[in-house]
Amino acid sequence: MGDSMGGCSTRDVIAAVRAGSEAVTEHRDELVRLDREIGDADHGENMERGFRAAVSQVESAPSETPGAVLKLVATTLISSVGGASGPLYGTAFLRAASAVGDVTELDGTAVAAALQAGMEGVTARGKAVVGDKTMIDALSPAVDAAKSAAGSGHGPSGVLAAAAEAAHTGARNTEELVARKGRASYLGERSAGHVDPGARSTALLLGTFAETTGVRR
Amino acid sequence: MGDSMGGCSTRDVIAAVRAGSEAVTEHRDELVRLDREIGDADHGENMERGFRAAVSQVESAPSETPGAVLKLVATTLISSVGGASGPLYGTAFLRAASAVGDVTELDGTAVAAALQAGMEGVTARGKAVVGDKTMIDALSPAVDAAKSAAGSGHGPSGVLAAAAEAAHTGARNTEELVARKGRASYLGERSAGHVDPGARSTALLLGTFAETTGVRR
Amino acid sequence: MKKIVNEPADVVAESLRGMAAAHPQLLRVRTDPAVVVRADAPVRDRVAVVSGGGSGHEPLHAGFVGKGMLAAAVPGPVFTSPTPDAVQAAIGETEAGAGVLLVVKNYTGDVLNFETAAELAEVDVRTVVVQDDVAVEDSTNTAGRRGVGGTVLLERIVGAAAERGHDLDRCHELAERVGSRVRSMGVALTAPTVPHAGEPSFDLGADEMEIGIGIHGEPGRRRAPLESAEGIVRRLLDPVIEDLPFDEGDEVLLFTNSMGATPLIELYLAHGIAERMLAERGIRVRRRLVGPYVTSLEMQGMSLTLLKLDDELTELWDTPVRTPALSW
Amino acid sequence: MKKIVNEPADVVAESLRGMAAAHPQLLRVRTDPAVVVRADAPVRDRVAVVSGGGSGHEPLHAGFVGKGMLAAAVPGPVFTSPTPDAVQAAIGETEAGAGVLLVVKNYTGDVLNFETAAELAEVDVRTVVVQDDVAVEDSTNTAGRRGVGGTVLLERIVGAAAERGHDLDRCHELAERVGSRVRSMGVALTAPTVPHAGEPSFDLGADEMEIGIGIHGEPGRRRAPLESAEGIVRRLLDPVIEDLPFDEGDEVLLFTNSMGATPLIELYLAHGIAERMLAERGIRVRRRLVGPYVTSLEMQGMSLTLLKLDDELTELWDTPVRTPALSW
Ligand SMILES: Nc1ncnc2c1ncn2[C@@H]1O[C@H](COP(=O)(O)OP(=O)(O)O)[C@@H](O)[C@H]1O
Ligand SMILES: Nc1ncnc2c1ncn2[C@@H]1O[C@H](COP(=O)(O)OP(=O)(O)O)[C@@H](O)[C@H]1O
Ligand SMILES: [Mg+2]
Ligand SMILES: [Mg+2]
Ligand SMILES: [Mg+2]
Ligand SMILES: [Mg+2]
Repeated sequence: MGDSMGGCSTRDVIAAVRAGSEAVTEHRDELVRLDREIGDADHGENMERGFRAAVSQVESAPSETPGAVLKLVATTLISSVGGASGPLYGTAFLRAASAVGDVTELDGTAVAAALQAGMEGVTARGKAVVGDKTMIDALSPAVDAAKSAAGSGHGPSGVLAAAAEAAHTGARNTEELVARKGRASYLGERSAGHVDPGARSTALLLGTFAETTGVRR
Repeated sequence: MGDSMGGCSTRDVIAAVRAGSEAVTEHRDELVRLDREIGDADHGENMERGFRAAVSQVESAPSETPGAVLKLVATTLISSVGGASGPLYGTAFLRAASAVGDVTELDGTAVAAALQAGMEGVTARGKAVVGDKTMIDALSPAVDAAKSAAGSGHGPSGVLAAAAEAAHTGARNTEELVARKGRASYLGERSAGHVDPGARSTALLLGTFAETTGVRR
Repeated sequence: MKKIVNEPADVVAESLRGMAAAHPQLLRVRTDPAVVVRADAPVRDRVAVVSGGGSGHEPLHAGFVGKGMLAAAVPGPVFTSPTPDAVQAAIGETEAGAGVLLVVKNYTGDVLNFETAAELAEVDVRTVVVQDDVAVEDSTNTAGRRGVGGTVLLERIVGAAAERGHDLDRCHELAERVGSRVRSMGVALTAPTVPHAGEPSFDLGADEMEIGIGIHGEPGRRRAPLESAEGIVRRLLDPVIEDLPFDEGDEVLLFTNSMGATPLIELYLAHGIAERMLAERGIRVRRRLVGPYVTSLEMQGMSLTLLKLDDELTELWDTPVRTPALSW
Repeated sequence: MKKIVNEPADVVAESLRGMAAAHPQLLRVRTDPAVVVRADAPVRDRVAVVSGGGSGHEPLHAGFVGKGMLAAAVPGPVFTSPTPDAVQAAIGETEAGAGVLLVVKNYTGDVLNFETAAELAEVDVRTVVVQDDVAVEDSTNTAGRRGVGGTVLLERIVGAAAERGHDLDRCHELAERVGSRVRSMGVALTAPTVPHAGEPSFDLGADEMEIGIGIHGEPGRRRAPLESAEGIVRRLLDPVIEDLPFDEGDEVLLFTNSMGATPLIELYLAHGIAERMLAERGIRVRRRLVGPYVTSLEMQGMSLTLLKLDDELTELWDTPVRTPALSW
């Protein structure tokens, strides 16, 4: 994946949201299937509904800054997803929006800070820690990787690429875990042997964001 | 099938009822299956329940005449079977009981008369005619055969053997018929291709009665 | 066979025991023969409305025993009509000087057994035979139309009339009137499994439905590919409307019934479609009933019933009722 | 997938339309966001008891909207919690000067979404979280016990208190009291099929049952060979009794619930067994509820719920209620 020092504009963020929506639509059945194994078979449906709504909001109301786009995505997810993932992803985007403020371009450090703030938002609401078999298991290593990529001077696409790779590994590693949060926790030991749907969607989104950002540069 | 001119005693009638009960128990699943195809899957269950009850009644209350046994069977069937077959078989036995009066032994003519009276009872209640795909399609040829066997001097076991054979043929021939009475009639043309459960149970009972009477002589 | 049962032969008796335990204020259960009777029966000088039939259609009939509806119900074995002595016992428990009205669904077994009981009864007994199922098109070459969903509406309205003190003549006339104005049709998405049979009553492909079914796991008149809710509702509603026929301007009660395993979320959805289709034809829905009231064990499917109302029927429908399954 | 539906995505909206058509006297339905509201809401100076959650559990919750129970219900998509703005809309439609009590089943999604709504509300809002499912044994390493059957009992009793004019403090205290005294456990014989998923939520062998299931098609804690009704009831009742624990001499409400496709004939049978087992332990059943009230689409199975009564709870239970699904 190539890297570039170019900042991430409002238009880039919108493109990323659009690509994220296409990705969850494309992977809808996979996410439903994962959630069917250890949950209630709706995660793909929830994510598709939420991101479709987000895209339509973002496209109809012109936002001036990356932060404004992220905030609109946040409130749309909150008011259209429901379930556990709605408030959690919603809070993540909300905190990310606050973290970036009203700058008009995001650099690598800003992207890493946004991810970190997003993760803190999920933790604040959901109280999950690493190892609980949730989206945190993708998000937490992603934040670490993003911070270190930003620290070594990478721009947004490099930061996101690092984050995405870490998130993918983190998601894959949820397979062996016993869930301690969310619906899957009711299964006890039987939750092991399946990838967590929320961790998978986190990795999927980050991968898509990284690709879009990389491609557009 | 051998014949004998010996009369049919009270004890013989009781033995026949007992054998009839064993036969419907043994063929319970077959009768359920036939009724499952074109009815409501209970004919075997109904017949088993009714004849078990009849045997227990007949064995506990000593009857003095064949007619008294037949009457007890009739009332027990009426009060323990329900469905269409309960009142129909019940009426058949009731009319047969009246037909034989209080003689202590039945000869061939008496058996044929009992069968005829029984069939008239079924017709009176159920209004079915030959070809409607009901027990009448077994009973009616059985009565004809019984009368002619009695006419040519056969005793009870010969009369019953002739009746049974005709009933078997009659039952088998119901397969091609379209039902016009009972539950199977709701199926219209789709009722063709299946043997009528009530015709089958009639043939089964007559066959068993013939065998018991033949064997005991 | 996936069922919560002990011995298949004991299902009805054990179920009635649970029912007695569940509703001590509303009813009592007599066993051997099995009869479910209003807690306060016999009710002096009131016509006793008595119904019954094979079990497996719950809440029909025992769930409708109580104030404003049935005086007693006679539950037979699963899908098998009760015997005359059970019907006689119900008559004996409820007759209170004003006679008995027997509500019988038109099946050979039910008709024969109730007929025998009526003949043997020494009190004033009238019978109404419900035959509302338009799926049976040809009544000459069949046992005649089956009694299905319309039975509940008839039991409620005649039960209300009896509660009010109307005499046997009047109750019987009302029963005939409801019978002449009510029509139904049903569809199955899956087959029921009779406990003593242990396997489904018919085999239906994953994408098939059975149209014009009765309530006993008898196969319907024809099989068709599964359709959308719109298609299914239209296939039920059109023949019902055209049969009576129901005309523009008519006021009706619309009863959307689950055959058992079709859940409320689907049933309300279907009900909404039926309301819309009736509105499009100018038929005015004035009362409704939506729920699993005339079922066929765990069969998936539904039926639609239309009753053409008049002022008296509407007014009787609205009077208080207090039974396990219907209460207002 | 055998369902009476049109587009899977429209199931909830279309079902609510049918519900509105079916019960014009009892409730009205607001769409976008979807909220089901008592016909006479807001009711002045009465605490508004509001509940909600994913759809697919009908009649829970919308079927309990009406006099003596819920002021409003907020139905989410199938098996998915509604969003905060829908909850806010319900609060807005029903708050009438005495505050709002939110009844939330303990699932991460429900808790988070209702919590957000409560934070944003500008009126007096309290929340009770129902967590009565004893199948979740370990609350530290899980999302905590789920809210299941007990929810209905709580909604009824708190709804009765609100109807009577008790203030928010008192209603909240009662809700907590019911919550602390109610326990449930469920079993599945088949899996439900979520419309948008199109296939059963779990695979269960022909002779298997899933014990300790929730109401969302989540698999249970363990799988076991199918047993007789005696065995099934004992497996549900024993852990429920031992958890609180319920003791000899306790007076209880026994709620025998169908998960959807288990028919009444089986449910009453199971209920009778539970009553007998409780009697054997000297636990006195004073009130009962038997029926499909907290369902999981077309899942076969059942749950048992026990509530330890006291005089006040019993008395509130008995007060009049008038909703689509509960009425007396
Ligand atoms: N407490 C929590 N903290 C972080 N993530 C969670 C938590 N609970 C659930 N999740 C995530 O949410 C995902 C499920 O989302 P979804 O299926 O849309 O909602 P629901 O569980 O309400 O059906 C899980 O796979 C998990 O990653
Ligand atoms: N009107 C009738 N006349 C003669 N026999 C009839 C009539 N109706 C039904 N039967 C017989 O009854 C049989 C079905 O009996 P059964 O299954 O026990 O009762 P049900 O139909 O009430 O379930 C049919 O196979 C048929 O032979
Ligand atoms: Mg989920
Ligand atoms: Mg039959
Ligand atoms: Mg039958
Ligand atoms: Mg969900």
